[in-house]
Amino acid sequence: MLYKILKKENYTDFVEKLISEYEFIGPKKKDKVFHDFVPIKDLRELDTDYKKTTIAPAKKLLFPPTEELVEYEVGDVIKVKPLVESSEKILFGIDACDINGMNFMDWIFSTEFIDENYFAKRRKLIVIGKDREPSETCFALSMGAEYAKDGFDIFLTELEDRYFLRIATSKGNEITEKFARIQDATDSDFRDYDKFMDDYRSKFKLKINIDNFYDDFEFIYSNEKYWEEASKNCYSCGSCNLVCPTCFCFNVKDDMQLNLKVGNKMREWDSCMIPEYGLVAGGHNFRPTKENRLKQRYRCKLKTFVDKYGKYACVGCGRCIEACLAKINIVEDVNSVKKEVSA
Amino acid sequence: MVLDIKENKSKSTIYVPDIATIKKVEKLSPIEKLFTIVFDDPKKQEEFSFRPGQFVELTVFGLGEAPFSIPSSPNNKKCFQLCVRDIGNVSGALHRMDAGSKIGIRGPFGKGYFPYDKMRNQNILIVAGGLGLAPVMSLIDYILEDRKNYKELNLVYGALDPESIIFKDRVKEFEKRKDIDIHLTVDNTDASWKGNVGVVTKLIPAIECVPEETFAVVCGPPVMYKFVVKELEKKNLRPENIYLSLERRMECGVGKCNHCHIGDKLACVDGPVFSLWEIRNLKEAI
Amino acid sequence: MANTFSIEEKLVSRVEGHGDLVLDVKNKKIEKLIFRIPEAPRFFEAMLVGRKYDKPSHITSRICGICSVAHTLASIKATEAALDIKPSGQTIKLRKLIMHHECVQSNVLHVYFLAAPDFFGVGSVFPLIKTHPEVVNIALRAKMMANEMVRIIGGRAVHPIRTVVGGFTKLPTMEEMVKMKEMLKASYPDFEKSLEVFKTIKLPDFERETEYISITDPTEYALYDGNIKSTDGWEIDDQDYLSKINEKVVQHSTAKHCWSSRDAYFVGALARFNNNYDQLSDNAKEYAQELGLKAPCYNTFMNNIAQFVEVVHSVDDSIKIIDELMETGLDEDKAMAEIKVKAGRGVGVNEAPRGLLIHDYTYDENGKVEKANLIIPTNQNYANIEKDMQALVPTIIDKSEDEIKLGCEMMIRAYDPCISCSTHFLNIKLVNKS
Amino acid sequence: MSKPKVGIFGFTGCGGCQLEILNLENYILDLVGAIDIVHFTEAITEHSDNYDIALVEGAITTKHGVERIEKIGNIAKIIVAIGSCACNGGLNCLKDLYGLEKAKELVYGDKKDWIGSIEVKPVDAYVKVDYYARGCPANRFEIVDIIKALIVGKKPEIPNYPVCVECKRNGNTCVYELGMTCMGPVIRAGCNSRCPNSGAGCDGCRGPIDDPNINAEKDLLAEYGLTVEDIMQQFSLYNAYRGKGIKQKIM
Ligand SMILES: Cc1cc2nc3c(=O)[nH]c(=O)nc-3n(C[C@H](O)[C@H](O)[C@H](O)COP(=O)(O)OP(=O)(O)OC[C@H]3O[C@@H](n4cnc5c(N)ncnc54)[C@H](O)[C@@H]3O)c2cc1C
Ligand code: SF4
Ligand code: SF4
Ligand code: SF4
Repeated sequence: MLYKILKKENYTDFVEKLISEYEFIGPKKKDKVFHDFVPIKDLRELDTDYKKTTIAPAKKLLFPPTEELVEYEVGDVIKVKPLVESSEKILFGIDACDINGMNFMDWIFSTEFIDENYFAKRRKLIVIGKDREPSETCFALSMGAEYAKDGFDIFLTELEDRYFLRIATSKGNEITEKFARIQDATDSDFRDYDKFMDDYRSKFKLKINIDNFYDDFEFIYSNEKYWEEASKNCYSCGSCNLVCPTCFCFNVKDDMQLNLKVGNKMREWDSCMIPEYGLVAGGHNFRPTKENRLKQRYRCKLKTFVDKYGKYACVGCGRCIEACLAKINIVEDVNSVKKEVSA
Repeated sequence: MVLDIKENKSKSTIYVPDIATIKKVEKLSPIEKLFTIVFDDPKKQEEFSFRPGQFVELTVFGLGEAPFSIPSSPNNKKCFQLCVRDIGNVSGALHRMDAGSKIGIRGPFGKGYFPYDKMRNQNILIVAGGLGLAPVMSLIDYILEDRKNYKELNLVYGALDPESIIFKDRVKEFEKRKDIDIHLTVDNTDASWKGNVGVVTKLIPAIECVPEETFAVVCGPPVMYKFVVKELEKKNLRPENIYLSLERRMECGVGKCNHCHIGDKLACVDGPVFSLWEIRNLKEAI
Repeated sequence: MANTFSIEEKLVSRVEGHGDLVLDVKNKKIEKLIFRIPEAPRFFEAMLVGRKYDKPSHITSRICGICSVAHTLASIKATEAALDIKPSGQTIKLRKLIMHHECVQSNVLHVYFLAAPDFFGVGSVFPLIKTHPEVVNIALRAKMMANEMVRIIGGRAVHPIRTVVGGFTKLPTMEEMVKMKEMLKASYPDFEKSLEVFKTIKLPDFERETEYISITDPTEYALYDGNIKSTDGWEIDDQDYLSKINEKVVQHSTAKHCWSSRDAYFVGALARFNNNYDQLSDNAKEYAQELGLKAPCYNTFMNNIAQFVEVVHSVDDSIKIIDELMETGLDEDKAMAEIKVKAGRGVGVNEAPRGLLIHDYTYDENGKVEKANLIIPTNQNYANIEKDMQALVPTIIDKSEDEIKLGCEMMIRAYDPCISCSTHFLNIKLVNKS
Repeated sequence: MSKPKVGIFGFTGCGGCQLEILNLENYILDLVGAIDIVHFTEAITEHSDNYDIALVEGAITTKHGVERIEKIGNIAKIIVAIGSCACNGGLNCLKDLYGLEKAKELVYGDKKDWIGSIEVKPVDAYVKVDYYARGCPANRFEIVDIIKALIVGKKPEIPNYPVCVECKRNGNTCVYELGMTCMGPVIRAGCNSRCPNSGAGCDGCRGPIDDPNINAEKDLLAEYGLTVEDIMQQFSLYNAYRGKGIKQKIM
C-alpha cells in the first residue's frame, strides 16, 4: 500500500483526465431519490456524495442482471462459442462497504471453479473507492465492512483540504503518477486520516448484534412462531436479494431464435426468496413456504459461509432493508433473536 | 485490479458444453430410458473419467440443461451412460431423441463419491428407490468388478410397480448371481408379480449386518430418505457409514448458482453424496 | 351477372374488429343494405363511473389498441379541463409528438398492410411478402420507426404508460431525442420509394360529396387540439361539441350512429385534409399533388392517399418539434403539472388516426367520475359508410358477385374502420335469394 | 412439431394484443417462416379451420362468442390465451362489477333491450387453455417465446414471481419511493416491469402470482393513503372476474 496526498484544487483535474482517458463509471443522480452507477461523460454528472446507497450495487457491472454465456449454432455440426465480454473501465466513487461486497463476489466466483464471465470483467475493472456518509440503514460497521482492506486500486478519503490516497496496486500507482499531482503522505496526514476514521466510524448509528448469530441461529431454527411472525408480510418478491451486493444466485436459461438455428445460454439474477428457487422437476419443492425461504436467506447471509469459511455474506449496506416493502429488516430480526436467546 | 486469478488462456469457460452423440437408446421402463453417449472429440472421450456418484450437466440445445448421474462403470472408457426419467423439458426432449442426435455435456461434476476405498473389506448395503438405482449402478458395477475386496453386498430396491423396475436385465442377472443379494419390492402389484409388496423400508430389518463393518448407501426420491435412515439407525449403523445421494435443483453444477445449497454444503461441489453425519445438522437436508 | 343476389359476408377481414355487411339486391335494385356490428358492446361509459381521476385514461385506452394514444390523450385532456390542470408547454409538445406517431403507425399499418393487398390484388400482407417484398420492408421499417417513437415517449407501443393526467411520468433522455431525430430523417427515402409505387395504383373513380368534420387550429395541421370544424361551414369550440354532434342508438348495431348538419358525415384523414390542407408541410403538399389528391376531395377511396400524405407531414412536423425541444432541453420539473382535485366537467377532443374523438367527463368533488360520454370516430363514419355503399353498389352492379363483394369490402376498408372501437362496431353478407 | 398451423382469433377486446403481434417488426418475417398463420382476421382475408395452435385474444361476452370459442376448442390442439381479456376477463369485467342491466341502461338508455350482452368471462371459463400470455396488452416477446417453446417442444417459461423481481433486475427506483403506489409485489412478472420502468406503478394487468400476499399489499396501499374503496378499485381494475376458470382471485 502506498499513501499519498492529493490537494483538493487538483482533484477536478485528476477526475476530468480519468473521464476523458477511460470508460468511466460513477454515481449519478437518477431521480429524486436514488443515485446509480452509470457511464459518466462529463464531470458535472458525477455526484459522489450520495445519501442513499445506489439503487443497484456495483455488482451489475461484473455480474449483470442478465448475461449471455454461450452462443451456439445448430446444423449438421454444432458450433459452440463462449461469450465473454471485457473492456477496461474505471469504477469511481464506490464506498468501502460496497468494495467489500465486491470482494465477496470475487471470492464466490473463484472458489473451486473460476467463472470467466465474471473475472474477464473484474480483471479489467479499475476500482477507485471513495468514502461517503453512511446511509440511514447502513450497519457496515457491525459487519466489519466499513473499511476496505483490499479490492481497490486507489481509495480516496476526503480530509479537510486534501484527499488521503491509499494506493493498493501498481495499476493504481501508474494512474496517479500519470494523471494526478500527488505528494507523499506526511505524519500529520496520517494523524488526520486516523482522526477521520474514528469520526467516520462514529457515524454508523445502526448496529446489528451479530456476535454468535451462527450459534443463535440453531436456537431459533425450530421456533416456528418466530419465523411465521418474521415472514408474515413477505411478498416472496426477492427484492432483498436482488439489490444485495453479495447475492449471487442465478438461473441459466437456453433460448433459441425463431429460425431454430442460433441459440444461446444466458443467466439472470435469481433469488432464494422466490418459491421456484427450490422447485425440482416432478413438483417437489425443498422450500415451499415463505418461512422456509426467509430462514434460508438469513442462514445464507449470516451462517453458511461463517461455518464454512469464516465469512459473512453480508456487508451491512442496508439495501435490503430499504428495498423491502414488507419492512422485513435483517437488523431488527437478528437483534430480536439475540434478545430471545438472552431472555 | 491485480488479482491472483490467472488469465484464462483456453478458449472455453465453465459454461461451455462439449458436443457428444447419443449412440444408443434403450427403453428401461415406461418413463425411463438409458442413453449411451460418446464425445465427438476422441481426445475428450479418452480424458473423461469420473467416480461413481458423480454427475454431468446435459444440454439439449435450445431447450436447456439438466444434471444426471452417471450409472455406467467408470472403468468403461469408450462411452458412458445416462438413465433419464421423462419428467420435464430437457428429459422430455431427450426421450424424443434417437441414436445419432447431438447433445452437449459438461462435467463430470460433484465430489462424487461413494467412498469405495473406505468400503473395502466391509459389508455393503445399498438401498435404492425408483430412479435412485441409476446413480448407484455405477458403484455396484465398480464393486462387482473388484468383488474380492468387498464382503457382503446387499441391494434393496423398491419400484412403483413391476413395469417401473429399471435395468430389468441387470436386476435379473443380479438375482442369479451369488455375489450380490438383491431384495426387490414394488408398491403396487399386478398378477405376474410373485415377490415382495410394499415400501423398501419394510425389507431392511430382515437384512443381517454387523453394524461396525457395514456401509450403507441410500439413493431415491426425497421422501424416502427420512424413513430409510430411521431403519438403518435401528440397525446401529454409524452415521459416518451411511451415505446418501441428495437431489437439489441445479443450474450451473459448479457451485456458482447456489440453488443446491443445503446448510453450508453445496450438493454440486460438496456432494451430491454426503454421509449422514455430515448432513445431520444441516437441517432441511432430508 | 347476378341481377338478384344477397351478400352476407361475415367478419370483413383486415379491419380492426368485427363488422357485417348485409346487402340484398333484387333485379339490380338494393332491397336491403345494413352495416352492422355484432361486436360485443363494452360499456366503457359504465366502467368509468366512480373511478379516480388518474384511471380513465388507462381504462379508455383499452377501447382500441390501434388508437390507444388518441384515447389516452383525449381522456387526459377531458380530465385536465374538468380539474383545471395546466400541463406545461413541454408536455404539450411531447404529446403532439406521440400523437403524430400513433398516426404514422396506424396509417402505415392501414395503407401498407390492410389496404395495399387490395391494390396489388392479393389476399393479404403475407402473400405480399413474396410478391412485393420491397413494399413490405418499407412498411415494416416505417412502422418500426413510429412504434419506436411511441415507445420512447409513451413507454410502450400500445397503451402508453408515461402519458398521464398532468404530464409525463418519465421523459425521454437526450440520447433518445437524438435517436428519434435520426430515425425520422432516415425514413424519407422509403417514403419517396413508396410514392413511386403508389403512383402506379389505380383507385376506383367514385365520388360522393358529404359533410367532412375535423378539428382545426390556426397555427398548425391540428391533431392534438383545436376547434371542431365542418366543410358545411361551421366551426365551434370543442367544449360545445353537443351543439353540433348528435348520437342515436340503432337497432342493428351496438355502435351508435352520429349525424350533424346532414344525415351523415365523414371523419378521418380525408376530412382533416379537406379542412386543413393549407397547413400541411410543403413536402406533404407535394406528395399530395403527385398522387392527384386535391382539396376538397370527395372520393372516399382517396382516404388512403390522404393517410399516406399525413404520414409525410407527421415526419416533417416531428423533426420540427424535436428541434424545438432539444433547443431548450427537457426539464424534469416541467414533467408533471400540479394536480388539485375538484368537481367539474371537461371535454377532451382530438384527432385519432380514424378521425374526430371526443371524451366528456363530469367529476365529483373527490375527483371521481360521475358521468362519462365518449364519441368514437368509427361510430361517426358508420352512417356515411352506408350512404357511400348505397351510391357505390349501383355503379358496379353489372360486375360479378365476387367483384361486388370486393368493391364493398375495399370501400369499407378505405374508412379504416376500427370496429373494436365498439364502445359502441363489420360482416358482409352476400346470400343468393333466388 | 414442425411448422405448426396457427390461427389467431379475436373476441371482445381492443385488438391491441393482435396489434402487438403485428408490431413484432424484426421478428415478423422469422415468425412467418416458423409457423403457418392460417387465420388472422385483423391482418389476412384467407381463413381456414385447420390449425394446431389457436392464439385467442379477448373475453367472451356474447352468446355468439361462446359458440365460436367452443368451436375453436374442438379444433385446436393447443390454446394460448393472449392478453388480460382472454386470460382473466380483464378490464371488461368492470361492467359486471357495475351491474350488467345498469350498464346497458347507462349507455343505451331506453334502447337497452336492443343490446345483447352476457356476463364477461375469460376464455378458460369455456375451453381448456394451455398457456397464458398475460398483460394488457400481452408482451409481444412473451408471445414469441411461447410460440418458440411450442415449436421446440418445451413448456413455456412464464414467471410465477412478482413484478418487483424484474423491476429490481432493471434497476428501477421503486415507485413507492417516489410517493406512488404499485401492485407489483403481488402481480405476476413477465412484462419486464414495463410500468415501473416508465415511472408508473403497476396496475396489475397480468393478474396475481399463484400465492400473492394480498393482506400485506392491502396494508401497504393503506399506508400510502388509499381508502378501502380505492384499494378495492385498484385490485379490481384488471382482476374483477371472480367466477369459474380463474386460478387465484385477488378480490
Ligand atoms: C445430482 C443429480 C443427479 C441426478 N441424476 C438423475 C438421473 O440419473 N436420472 C434422472 O432422470 N434424473 C436425475 N436427476 C434429476 C434431473 O436432474 C431432473 O429430473 C432434471 O433436471 C429435470 O430437468 P428437465 O429439464 O427435464 O425438467 P424441468 O422441470 O423442465 O427443469 C428445468 C430446469 O430446472 C432444474 N431442475 C429441475 N428439476 C431438477 C432436479 N430434480 N434436480 C436438479 N435440477 C432440476 C434444471 O436446471 C432444469 O434444467 C438428478 C438430479 C441431480 C441434482
Ligand atoms: S423479505 Fe421483503 S424484499 Fe425480501 S422477498 Fe420478502 S417482501 Fe420481498
Ligand atoms: S443482506 Fe442486506 S445489508 Fe447485507 S449486504 Fe445484502 S443488501 Fe446489504
Ligand atoms: S416499483 Fe413496484 S414492481 Fe418495482 S419494486 Fe416497487 S413495488 Fe415492486
